Amino acid sequence: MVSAIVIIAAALAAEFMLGLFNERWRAAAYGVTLFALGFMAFISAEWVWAFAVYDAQPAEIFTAGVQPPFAINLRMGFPEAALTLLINLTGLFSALYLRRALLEKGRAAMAVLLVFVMAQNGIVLTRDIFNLFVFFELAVIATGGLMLLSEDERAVAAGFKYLIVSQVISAFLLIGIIFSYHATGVLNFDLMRPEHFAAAQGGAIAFFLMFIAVVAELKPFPANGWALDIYESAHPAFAGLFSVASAAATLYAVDKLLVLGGPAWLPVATGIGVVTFIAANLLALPQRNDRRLLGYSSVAQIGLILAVLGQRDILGDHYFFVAGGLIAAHAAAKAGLYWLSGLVASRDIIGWSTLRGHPVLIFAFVSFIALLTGLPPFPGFYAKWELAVALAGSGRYILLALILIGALIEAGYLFRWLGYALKRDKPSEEISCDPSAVTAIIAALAAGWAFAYLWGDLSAHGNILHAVPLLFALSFLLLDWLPAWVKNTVAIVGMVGYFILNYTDYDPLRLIFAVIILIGGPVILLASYDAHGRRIGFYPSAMLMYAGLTQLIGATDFFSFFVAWELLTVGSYFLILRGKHSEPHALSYIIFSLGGAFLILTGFALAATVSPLPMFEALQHLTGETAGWVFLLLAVGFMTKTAAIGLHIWLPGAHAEAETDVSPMVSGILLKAGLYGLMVLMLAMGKQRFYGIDIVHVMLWVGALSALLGNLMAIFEEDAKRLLAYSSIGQMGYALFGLALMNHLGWVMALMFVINHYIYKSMLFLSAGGVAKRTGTRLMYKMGGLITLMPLSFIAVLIGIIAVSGVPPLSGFGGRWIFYNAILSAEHRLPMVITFFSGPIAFLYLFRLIHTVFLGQLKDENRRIKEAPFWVILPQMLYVGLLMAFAIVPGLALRRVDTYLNQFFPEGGLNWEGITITSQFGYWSPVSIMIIVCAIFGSLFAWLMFINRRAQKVKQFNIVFAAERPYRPETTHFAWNFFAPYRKALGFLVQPFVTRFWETIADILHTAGDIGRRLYTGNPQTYALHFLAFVVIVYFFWTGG
Amino acid sequence: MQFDWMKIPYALLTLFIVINFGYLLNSFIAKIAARVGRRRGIPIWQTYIDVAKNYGLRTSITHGVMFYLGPVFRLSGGVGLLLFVPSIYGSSMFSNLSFAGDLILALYFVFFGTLGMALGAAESGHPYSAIGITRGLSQVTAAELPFALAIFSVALQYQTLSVTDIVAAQQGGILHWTLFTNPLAVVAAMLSFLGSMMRPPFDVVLAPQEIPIGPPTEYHSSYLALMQTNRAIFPIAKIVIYMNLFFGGATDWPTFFLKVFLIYMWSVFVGVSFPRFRVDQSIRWFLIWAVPIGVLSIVLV
Amino acid sequence: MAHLAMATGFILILIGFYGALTNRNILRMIVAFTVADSGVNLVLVAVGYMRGRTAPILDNTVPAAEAAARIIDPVPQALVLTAIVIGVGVTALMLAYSYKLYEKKRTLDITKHTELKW
Amino acid sequence: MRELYEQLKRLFPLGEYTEQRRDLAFVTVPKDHLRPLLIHLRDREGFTHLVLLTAVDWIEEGRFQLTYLMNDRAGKRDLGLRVLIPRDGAAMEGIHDLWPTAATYQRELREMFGIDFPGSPRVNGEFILEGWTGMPPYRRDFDTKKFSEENFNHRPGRATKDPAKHMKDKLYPDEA
Amino acid sequence: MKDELKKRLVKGPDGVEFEVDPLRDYYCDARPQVEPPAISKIVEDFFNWARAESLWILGFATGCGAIEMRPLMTPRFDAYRFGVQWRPTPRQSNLFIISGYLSTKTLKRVIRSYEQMQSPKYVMGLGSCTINGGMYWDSYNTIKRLDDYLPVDVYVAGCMPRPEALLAGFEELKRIIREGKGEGANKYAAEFDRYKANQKKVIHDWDMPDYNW
Repeated sequence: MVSAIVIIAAALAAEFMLGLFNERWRAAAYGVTLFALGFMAFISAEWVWAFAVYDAQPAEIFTAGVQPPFAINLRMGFPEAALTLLINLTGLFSALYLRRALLEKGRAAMAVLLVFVMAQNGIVLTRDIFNLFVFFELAVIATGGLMLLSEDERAVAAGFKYLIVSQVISAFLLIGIIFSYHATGVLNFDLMRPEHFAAAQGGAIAFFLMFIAVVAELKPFPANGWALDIYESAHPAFAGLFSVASAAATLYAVDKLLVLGGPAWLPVATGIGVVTFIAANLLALPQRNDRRLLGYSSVAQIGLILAVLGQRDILGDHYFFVAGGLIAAHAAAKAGLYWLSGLVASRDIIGWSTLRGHPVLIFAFVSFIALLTGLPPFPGFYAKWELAVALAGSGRYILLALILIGALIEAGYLFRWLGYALKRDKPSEEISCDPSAVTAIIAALAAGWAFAYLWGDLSAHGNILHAVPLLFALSFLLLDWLPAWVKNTVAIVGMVGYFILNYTDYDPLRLIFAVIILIGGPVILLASYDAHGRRIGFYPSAMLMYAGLTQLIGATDFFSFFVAWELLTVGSYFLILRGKHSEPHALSYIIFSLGGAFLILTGFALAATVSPLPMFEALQHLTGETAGWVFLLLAVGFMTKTAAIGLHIWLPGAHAEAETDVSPMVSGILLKAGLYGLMVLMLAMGKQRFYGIDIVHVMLWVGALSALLGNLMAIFEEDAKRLLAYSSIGQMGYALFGLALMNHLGWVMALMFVINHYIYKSMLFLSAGGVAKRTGTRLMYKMGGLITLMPLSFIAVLIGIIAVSGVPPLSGFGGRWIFYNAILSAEHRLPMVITFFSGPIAFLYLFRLIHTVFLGQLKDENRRIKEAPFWVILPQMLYVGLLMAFAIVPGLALRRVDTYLNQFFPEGGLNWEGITITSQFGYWSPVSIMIIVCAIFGSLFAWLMFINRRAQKVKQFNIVFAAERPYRPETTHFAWNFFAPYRKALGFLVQPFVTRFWETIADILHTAGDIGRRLYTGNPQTYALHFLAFVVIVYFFWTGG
Repeated sequence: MQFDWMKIPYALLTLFIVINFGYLLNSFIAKIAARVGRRRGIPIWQTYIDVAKNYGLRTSITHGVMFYLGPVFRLSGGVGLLLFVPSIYGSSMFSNLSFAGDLILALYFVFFGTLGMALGAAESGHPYSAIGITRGLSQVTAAELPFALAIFSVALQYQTLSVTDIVAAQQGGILHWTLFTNPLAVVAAMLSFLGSMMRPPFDVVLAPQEIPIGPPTEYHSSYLALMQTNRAIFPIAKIVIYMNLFFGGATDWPTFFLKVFLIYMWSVFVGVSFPRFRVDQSIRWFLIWAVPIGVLSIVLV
Repeated sequence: MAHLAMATGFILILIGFYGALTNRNILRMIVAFTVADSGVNLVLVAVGYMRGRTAPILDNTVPAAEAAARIIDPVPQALVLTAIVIGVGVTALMLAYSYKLYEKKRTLDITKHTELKW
Repeated sequence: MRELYEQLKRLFPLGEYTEQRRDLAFVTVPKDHLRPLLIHLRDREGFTHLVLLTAVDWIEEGRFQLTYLMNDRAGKRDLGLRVLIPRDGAAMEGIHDLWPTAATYQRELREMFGIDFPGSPRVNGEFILEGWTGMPPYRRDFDTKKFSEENFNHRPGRATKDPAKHMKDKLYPDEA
Repeated sequence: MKDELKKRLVKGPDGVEFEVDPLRDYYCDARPQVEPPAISKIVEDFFNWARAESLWILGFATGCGAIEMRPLMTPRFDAYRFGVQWRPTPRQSNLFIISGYLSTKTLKRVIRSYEQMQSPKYVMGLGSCTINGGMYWDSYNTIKRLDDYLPVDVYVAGCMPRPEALLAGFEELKRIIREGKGEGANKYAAEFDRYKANQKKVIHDWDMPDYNW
């Protein structure tokens, strides 16, 4: 094993060697640099290997052969090895990336780069405070030098600013060091003790000065203006290196200091970290320059890790796992993103859409964003989970809330950026594909995924990447070059196959969801055969969503449930994002979803700390106030997904703007995830009170209001798919209402809604999508009279609306019947009034859908359109058949569920004897109804047809029009603002209060960010003052608190 | 389960009785209205003649398949509604096809005809039809609400959804009627009743002067004849529900005829006394006056 | 004596910082920082001495085992030297930067070099 | 009204003045001065309302007389402005920009008299008549009887009587 | 012809241009057929009786006769007792009362409405204007003989006829119908070309299909 000091020695040797080189031997010099960095990385790697595999002991290296305090010593432990490896590898790939710049600037630049890497290594390795200072100063000087590599002219000023601020910082550091020495008598980390500082006069202040100076190197808010300028103007390779290496090293230095300072300093670190995290994310919101945005993000991430360092007291064994996970994610993502920014010509974040031409790079970009936001399977996710569990377990709720709020804001701007990159028009400039740069980026990408795998393996919860559905989904990334129909077949076969293999494992409740996901999903996928070409990106996203859903219903513990939740969220986000104009809607979707996910995370974390049991049992065993909190958090989280009123504003856009075959997926299937969550939650926990309020009662009201307002909004909608989307809000409100009734039939009704809603909403969305595809618009008043041209779509919609509106004999009626029976035994009566009202309103929007699209007057331009494509029609016809079948024999699905529910709600089941279904209050015979209605209908129809057998078929303008005649179909088709009287009477109910509320919040955040960032005036003197102010504020809080 | 095939002829018998009763009732009420205006009014057979005339027309036109289906849906709705509810309490002969479902079935089957009519009328492509439909649908959502509340209230009161059981509970004297045991629900339901009878003040749907009779503008000859038949059956079918729920049902045909007539007259009285509401006014009227009574009834029951 | 030196050091630091943060001229700022540097070094020297300990020579009188408690660590002295060296390095770098800045904008006014902000 | 006329006469070269009633008078106006006069009346004298715009065919003089009838609501008086324009190629400046309603009158005049109002909205479109291609029917040289006989089938047996004589014969047969 | 009725080029959503001819594409252009009576005489007699006893008048008024029709609804005349009632739409009406003079412009609307009524249908000409032009005998835009353009079953003379005369007219019409002579619609279909020629002679801008279904 090579001694760790060789790392530093190698760097020094290479530097001196470079000094000996002729100025013209640049290639050789570059070779030496690369070799040195590679060698340094190799040594670190060797150590990491030794620690990880052979369980080696940490090695102390005594310089000058003397024990401390008489000489400086270095240590190589596992964290040091990992960090130096990270630093050296980043250094190596940065050097690779910097090839052109280094060759241009010559050996001096290479030497400076080596100094920088060496200094960072030194910061990690050294156990001597003064030595730490020296390495810091070396890093400062090297940074100053490397800043000049940039092609950006402003980099000079940025470097100078850094020098000025670092002058002030180093003065603090030096004074702190010397006073610490004065207090403790030694300068060695291992020999100093927290007691020393406490005992000596001024010892605490000495430590404070030292600590604050080192922390300042972490760019805490607000003392970080200089760092942002550096990030913005430096060469991207160096910015990446600076963000990764110096952050990693300095964080470790802080970690070492915190051991010295003792537990009293942990809250200080946490406070600084969390404030920085939130503030930097907030300030990043209005940012449009990509590198500066990344700078803010770096600052935020480092703040988060600093906060984690401050939580080492509760993290225990997970400390390195969490902090390391965050550092690893940050490193791979930030290096990768900075390196990517070097390829993009535009400095505006919209310019990143140029990446779209390169599948690998765009995949890298997506991965990096996922790494940063802590999505599964990346290490940040594991870290987030452990951190949340630890924080919740020790009662640090406010901190957890703050971190999650910050993370949500971060996700906001990162996903906005992602949306721009994926959706905005590509700029004319092509990206520069420098092979060495691309190599570096691919290395970062590989590192990110390697970290993902590694952290999965280290995790106590098992590796996410080992889940079959996820692997199946990810495999589509590799298959993306295949034509769409092949992938579609693979997807269908895979899903159905998975179902066949696993369906026996599900209980009836889960089985219903499993059928909807794994059988219903492929049915919708049939429509995807209509797509031509390769449809890049569709299948990985769709399969990711289905994988998440599949894992969700298979999940038995909190962690895997949450993983599945996040996976389906991400998958559906990308799926929704595919729509033509869906970028803003996808963003609001992901933000609401992540917000909801964070609530769920908090709830799970709270619950998980109580008992290590499987999820269901753990939830069951919760008691007292915690139970109320958990229930509330989880309920709100799940209701975000079902788009309960108040949390619904993401849904209409997201569902309406999605592609034809995506809308049914996200509406018919994805929404069920929220319901499933609610069902599991309510089955496990029953009714919970939260400070005296019955949450389930509140949910009853929320469900009723969602049903009413969703439906009301739907009837005023001109856009067919938006109408259906609003209708989903209403339908989900109904289902929520059923669940919240908390009785047997309420649940049967909710489950019936789950099935029915899947069938008819998928059918209607496909139909509307097919029509929109043919007519080129989704505005219903622009259609009309399509019945003869698109008869099959019409039949689908007709059957759909009969089913939705609950008119016998179709299956919707069963839902209504069960609903009435359910409310008869419910406790609360007032919310029923609202649901009574919302039922007929559903009828209004459905009629509008069928009338304005298929009936009425056919427009000029639509005279020659054809029926929707076969593959879009096929699933619709399947659904028509299903609806009919389900109408005649609802028992097929419901009977088993009914029995299953007996164990939870023993009262009030249904009697399925014979052909009549009997409840406590009434009876219902679907077969008889169907036969009677068909008989009456059929005989009357035959009679009328017979009488009118010779009726003259007329055309659309052959109407009696007050002796005049219509001139244009547009002016004859009564469609726009169809329910004007309703608007007049009840339009006040659908004022967009909720939208305004969320918009105001977004506005406030943005404005706060925009005002806040004006703090950074660009003047180094201000920055230095910021630092001083920072010191004073922290000092004030430290002494005050 | 053994199906009693005799139910079919019995049901057809009920249908026959009710159709004739309906025709005569319509003429009779028109005659009453005429006498109030000091006219002689139409002959009592006029409705029969009109229907016969409409069947006797030699030509007809069609706008498409849904145009046929409109009246068929409409009449099926009327017939179905009639047959899903027992007409005469205690008579297995006139219990019709009520084995198929309970009150809720009847409540939702009302929409069957509405839906079909709306579809058929819309197929004609006539803007007046569409306007009439929006008015009708808008109004019916608000008008049905108090009725739904009343049904809920009554079901809660008797703890059953079976019409037969509800009637059974009201037997044994006039004071057992829901009218007296749960007056608020009855008031709410009777206000709602006004909205569903297409008489003033809630007849803006048809509005002959403004949107030539709204939805059926394009209907004629045998289509219209079917709808006239429905016009005879449907109000009665609807009234039968009211009668069974609130007014003790009927144990024989004379009582049936009398009660149906009296309940019908309620909407006639109101209709001749009040001018027409606009749709938004009637929606608000139902929400402000009828719904609170219904809410009160379900809270108090 | 040590206190006096320390006080002087702190005064120098304050003067230096004051100068660096109030002067707009880059060269003046650099000069101010060297003043502050001197102050820091002075403080280092003043604080680095610990009363009652001997010179850092390991011999029989001071066995290696007790050395840590008995001798004055020589490191602070070395530290000052190193700090001075580093200070010089940084100052040189700053001067080089100021040259570059001047070359670019033909001004040494620090407020004119604030394109990067927000 | 006469005061008004005197007052106006000082400002505009007005022609003949006819006082029909105390509150209704007509003034002849040269074609070119119509517009300023109308604006003056509308904005200064309170004649804010254009009651009608019509025409008379003075075929013997070869002129059309356009009558612009103005109403002063507050003053409860009407003033008619008469403009005489040549019959051949009859055209007049439109006043639809002063009163939008005038456009309708102008369409009517265009259709019935063939007086053109260049620039008036839809002035050349059909107004009341559909598919009329012949001479404008309100012109006095249009022979409506002849047109009727040529176009519409006549039912034989129609007799024309002098109404006065017929009624007299019928009611008072003795006085014959 | 209105611009809206002219042929036009339209671009479909798929970008393909095609021609739309409103008169062909938006209107049914079938000719009316002679509808034979029911095969059985008894049935036909029954229907004729029903038709006679259920006269539904199209609420379309031309000229001053409209005023004379209103009193029929009042208690004094009460036409309802004869099975007469007014319908707002031609589709449901059987009897078209031309209640006064017809300008050529109105004639066009009358023809359209008449053709939209379902057969058998009847026309009653009211007042001398419909008979021979009446006081508008020399007008440039009023037709003089209604039966040139529509098959008239009954004329009621007068200027205007009083409501009693109208009632008498109804009785006369009923008699005609009961006798099976109310075959105006079939006459119109049989002599369609003649009627159309007459109509087109006075309606110069014929911009609709020959038969308005």
